[in-house]
Amino acid sequence: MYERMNLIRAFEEACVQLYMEKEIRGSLHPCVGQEATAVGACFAINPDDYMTCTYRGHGACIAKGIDVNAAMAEMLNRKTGISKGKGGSMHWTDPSIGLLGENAIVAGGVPIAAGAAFSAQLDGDGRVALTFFGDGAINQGAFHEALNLAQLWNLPLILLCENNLYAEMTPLAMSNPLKQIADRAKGYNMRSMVVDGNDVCAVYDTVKKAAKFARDGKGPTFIEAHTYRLLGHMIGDSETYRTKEEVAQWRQRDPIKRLAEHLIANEKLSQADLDAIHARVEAKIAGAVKFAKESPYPDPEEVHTDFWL
Amino acid sequence: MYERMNLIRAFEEACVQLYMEKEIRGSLHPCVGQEATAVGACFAINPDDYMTCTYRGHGACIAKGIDVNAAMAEMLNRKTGISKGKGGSMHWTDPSIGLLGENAIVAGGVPIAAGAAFSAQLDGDGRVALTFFGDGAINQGAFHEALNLAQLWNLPLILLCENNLYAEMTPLAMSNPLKQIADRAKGYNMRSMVVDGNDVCAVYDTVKKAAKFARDGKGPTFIEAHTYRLLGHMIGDSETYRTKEEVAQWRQRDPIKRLAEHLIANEKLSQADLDAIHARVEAKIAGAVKFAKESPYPDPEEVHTDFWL
Amino acid sequence: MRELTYTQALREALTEEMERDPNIILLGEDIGNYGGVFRVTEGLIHKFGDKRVKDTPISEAGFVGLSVGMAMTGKRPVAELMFMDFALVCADQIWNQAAKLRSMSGGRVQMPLMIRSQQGGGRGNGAQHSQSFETLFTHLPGFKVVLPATPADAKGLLKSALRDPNPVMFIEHKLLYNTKGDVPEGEHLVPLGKADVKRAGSDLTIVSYSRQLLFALEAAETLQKDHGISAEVVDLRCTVPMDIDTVIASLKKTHRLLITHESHAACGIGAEVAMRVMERAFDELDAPIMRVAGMDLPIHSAKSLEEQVLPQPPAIVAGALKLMKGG
Amino acid sequence: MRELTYTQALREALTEEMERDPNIILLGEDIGNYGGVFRVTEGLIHKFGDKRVKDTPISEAGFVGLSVGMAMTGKRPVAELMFMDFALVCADQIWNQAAKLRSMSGGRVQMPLMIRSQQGGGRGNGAQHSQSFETLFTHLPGFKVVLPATPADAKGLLKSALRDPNPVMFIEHKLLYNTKGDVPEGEHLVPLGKADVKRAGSDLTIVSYSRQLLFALEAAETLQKDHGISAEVVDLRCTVPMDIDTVIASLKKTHRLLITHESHAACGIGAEVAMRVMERAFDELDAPIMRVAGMDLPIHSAKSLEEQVLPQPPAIVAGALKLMKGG
Ligand SMILES: Cc1ncc(C[n+]2csc(CCOP(=O)(O)OP(=O)(O)O)c2C)c(N)n1
Ligand SMILES: Cc1ncc(C[n+]2csc(CCOP(=O)(O)OP(=O)(O)O)c2C)c(N)n1
Ligand SMILES: [Mg+2]
Ligand SMILES: [Mg+2]
Repeated sequence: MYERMNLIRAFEEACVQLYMEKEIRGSLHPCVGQEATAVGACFAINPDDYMTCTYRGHGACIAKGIDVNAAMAEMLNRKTGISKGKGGSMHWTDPSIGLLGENAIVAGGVPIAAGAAFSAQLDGDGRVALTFFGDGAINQGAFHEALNLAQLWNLPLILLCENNLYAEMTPLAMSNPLKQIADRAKGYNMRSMVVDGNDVCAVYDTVKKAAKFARDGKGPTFIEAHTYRLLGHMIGDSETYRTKEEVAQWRQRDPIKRLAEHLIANEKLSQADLDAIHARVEAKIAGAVKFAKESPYPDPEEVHTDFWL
Repeated sequence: MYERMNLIRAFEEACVQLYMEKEIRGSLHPCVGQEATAVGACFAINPDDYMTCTYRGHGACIAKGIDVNAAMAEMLNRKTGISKGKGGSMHWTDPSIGLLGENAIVAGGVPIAAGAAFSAQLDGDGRVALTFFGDGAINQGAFHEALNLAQLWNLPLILLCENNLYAEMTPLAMSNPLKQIADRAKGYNMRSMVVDGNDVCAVYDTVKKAAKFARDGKGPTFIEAHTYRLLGHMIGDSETYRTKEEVAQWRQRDPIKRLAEHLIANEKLSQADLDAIHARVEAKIAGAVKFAKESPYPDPEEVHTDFWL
Repeated sequence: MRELTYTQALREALTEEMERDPNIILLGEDIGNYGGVFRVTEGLIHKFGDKRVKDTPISEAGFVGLSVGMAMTGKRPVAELMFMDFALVCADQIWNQAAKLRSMSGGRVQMPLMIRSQQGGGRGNGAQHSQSFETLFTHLPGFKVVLPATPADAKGLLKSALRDPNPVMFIEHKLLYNTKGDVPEGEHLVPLGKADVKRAGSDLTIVSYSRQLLFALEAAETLQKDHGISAEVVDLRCTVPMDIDTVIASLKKTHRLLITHESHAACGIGAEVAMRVMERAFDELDAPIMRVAGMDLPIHSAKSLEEQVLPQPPAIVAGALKLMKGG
Repeated sequence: MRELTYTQALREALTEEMERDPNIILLGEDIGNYGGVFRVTEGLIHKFGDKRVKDTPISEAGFVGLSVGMAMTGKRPVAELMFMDFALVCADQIWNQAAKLRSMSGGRVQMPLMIRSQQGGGRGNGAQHSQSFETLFTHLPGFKVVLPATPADAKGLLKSALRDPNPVMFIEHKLLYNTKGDVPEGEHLVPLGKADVKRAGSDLTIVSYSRQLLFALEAAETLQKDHGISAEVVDLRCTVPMDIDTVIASLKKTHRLLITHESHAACGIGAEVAMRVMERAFDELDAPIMRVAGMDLPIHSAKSLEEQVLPQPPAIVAGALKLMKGG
């Protein structure tokens, strides 16, 4: 898990770099600081379980096992990209790892994941569906309709809300009237749990429970994971809505830092072991960037493909 | 209140008759059996308070004080109709009594009422907005977004759910997973109340409380009123989804019958007094039908009016 | 061949295809136990069970969204919108999700999803229950758009659509359900994207589809009887893919073209057909292409007004006469 | 006159009109404290307070629905959709409610409501953040549709739109915000529904609007420089009301017409302009009307693909040359 979290961090930092170099078009929404939620959750379900996430879903996709070369190539809109350069940063999709897509519409992926959960229920194959969304997504109509249906039909669905305290630049208190987001589940008579989203083991255990609950035919679980994005909403965000102090405090709770300390303190790993991991990760990302940059852009004919069958 | 409830009943029964005679086009969704909710609620607020309701809102509109001649003329699509014959049964609208429209889209009127409540809050004129919707409407996205905003912005809004046990032909248990609909308010940290919707006095008291709460600047209230539509969802409904026994039981709880008994038992009214009321009501409806039938259809030129200003 | 109603023809197509393909799952409001307010799905829940015929809450964005997820995971969902007007409460799942996910994923996911609905006016239901949205589905790419006018086409097109690997918007008309016509038994497949000459003629070509096609045929009879004008009537049947070849083939005989549809005129199917014909067969036109379409106004409830907003057969006749004079 | 950016011009119009009309209330995501992700509303919350500049949750159907209720109760709400693509999550409140309530009520309610948004591609945002919806607003009646291409028009049209008693869809373009131009101070009003000849010419007429208008002007320069072809460029500015008179007046000089827009071709503005011109000025056409519009495909992220889907200046030049040869 530690390696995967570092892989995500390194991937996102490389993207920020490439964005500055104007190698990446469109908008970039880094998930730096939220790696524990992504990795803890995805490691707690099976490779063939379904998943949807958001434009901030690079972490979740990498945690679920996406090929980082193809992912990086997609960031650079190359022919070798996971979506052949057609989707870009916000639409990574790879059914071979159960990934039914990031989504650029807030809450857009929630009913879609519920549909995958419904397929799993119909097929009786014991799969579950996991959907990531933010604290701002709970105020969208599609979210509401999906939660009502998921509970009503007892779907094997895990609803993971990454509460990072802001929806773009809007603080929590200005987007909903709840004491805690998990309370929203009460309106659907749905089971909910709250977890420290920067503690990868806690996230893992919580999602494991929810997955078992779902596989046992007991239905959906709503999970609120407290986390924080250490960078702006997107590159270019002036971050006038939060203080440097607040960001600094959360840096203290950096999930990677915390896991590193834990591993050294309790798992008998040495700094050398960690450095070896860091080296592997750096090499992997360097390789991904190289692969992406050396890949060609899509051929002009590609404009018409992958649309009508 | 007794007279107004009878007026609604007589109006709807006249409409059923006219529908059979093919005098009414489109669909007809009678509110027979739900008169207590409409009258109890509308009598508990002021004439200048705002209101929205649904295609089943004839009762609410009549309770709020709509001119029954103009309403009946609208049913017959006459030029003298409340909407000049352009809207028909599902779109009665009359701002002069605060009526911002019935609505043919389930839950469509809920955010609209919230907007009127927001205007009232901005104007600081002490008005409240009342919105009627059904048990099926609570599963629509627009309902969700409106409730979140109403609680978040502390709007002077009364959300009145007429729980008549069915959404068209779909029983409650197949449309939401709640033990009681009022629980949905928990997902917004919103105050809720449950009331016997066939007891006009109980409805009146409950809505009065909610209105005071709103006027005192304490925000919205969600009210679940238990009632029942004694006729089908619309004319033509085969009612295969419910038993004759169930309907018969609810006939026993007919709100008009109950109020009549109450008035005779506790308010010293005689059957003669009630008959006098019935006679007035019959005359009024007969007059409305006559007025409507004698009114002309809209002139052809009217097709272009009331659109662009 | 036996006569069936449009409704029966649709039900037969659904039944046959559901027997053929176990992945077909129907979702919608009151489609199961009640059999659908327009009776199309009557009895299907008893034949196929409540796992394949799902009654849903009033959550169009929810169950259309579920359908998108189902389509990506091996199912062939058929989501019913009771009225086409309700597409507007689930428009994001329709056009931002279902219509785009396959392309945005570079072809990694499949989207064999169908939305079925009925549309149109003529019943005085008012502006929120009388609209026609084929133009929206034609302008925003991603769905094939099918609008059968006859019971035979209803069956044949629905069966084909239920085997099509693309998202399909299958559009019925509320005033066609009770129409009757001969319908072939069993394997009757009408290909998507092929227009059909429903009436042969030589003086002008009238292009239409869905219920308006019946008005076009009625107008053609009047033109023949009262004016000795021979109109060829082409049923477009699908607006995506749009079969312009058949329209141009007809135009080459008649050199005059009238397009009529119930939906609003502005940026409508008529304008698109005209544009494509102009691009490819400008010199075949002896007169400007004539459009007889719905007014750009909400659809009023009163009959006297609704019948002005939605063009009736006499309006088509008048347009045709003008067209014959013109040029 | 001083030079302003398109963004500054919009902000100036909002500021002046909010000072003039206390009923104007802005609602939208991050428009208040943050000043809007595109900076248009920057500083307005400090000038007018948080009662008139409301930051909303991510609930477009909610706050557009609230706007409908506000408009019926004496306010003039201006709801901002951060991206036009999000109109699809509030489509019911836009087209079933705001667009129809006045008509359905027989004129009993007023609907002085504005929706502001920005649209268009060119930034590689992908298919869910690059769409253009003026066609939807033109086909479904109820909104005036305004699409300024220059800073001066942005100010003048926005000021007029904020005084219009009808629902107005005010459409900005994400790639116009940083463009600069002279903008009159104070009371500068541009009427809605009047097209504007942005460049005089004699050989052909090019009709466009919004950012595509700049491409049309660029193409016109190339046509002049490299091919000695003199193109007149007409800025439609509004698609509702649509000023066909100005288009026909130009056509009468040039007898050749090309329409170009970024939005999808099928059932688009180009087809509608062509249809109306054909109805009224068929004989003025020396060649078939040419359309250079967005492909009927989702808008890909990769530049090499996006620039094919969305027509660039060279495509307009090529179309114009073909048009000059043809006919
Ligand atoms: C329906 C819709 N409305 C608005 C947006 C613009 N938008 C993109 S991200 C975002 C904030 C989402 O916040 P949250 O759900 O908390 O997720 P986070 O970005 O914090 O991970 C907004 C408003 C959108 N993409 N979709
Ligand atoms: C968005 C939308 N979906 C579906 C419908 C069709 N429809 C009309 S009434 C109705 C049932 C509503 O049930 P409920 O909210 O309980 O109100 P009731 O009719 O029982 O008063 C449905 C599904 C609609 N009008 N709008
Ligand atoms: Mg957030
Ligand atoms: Mg009900």
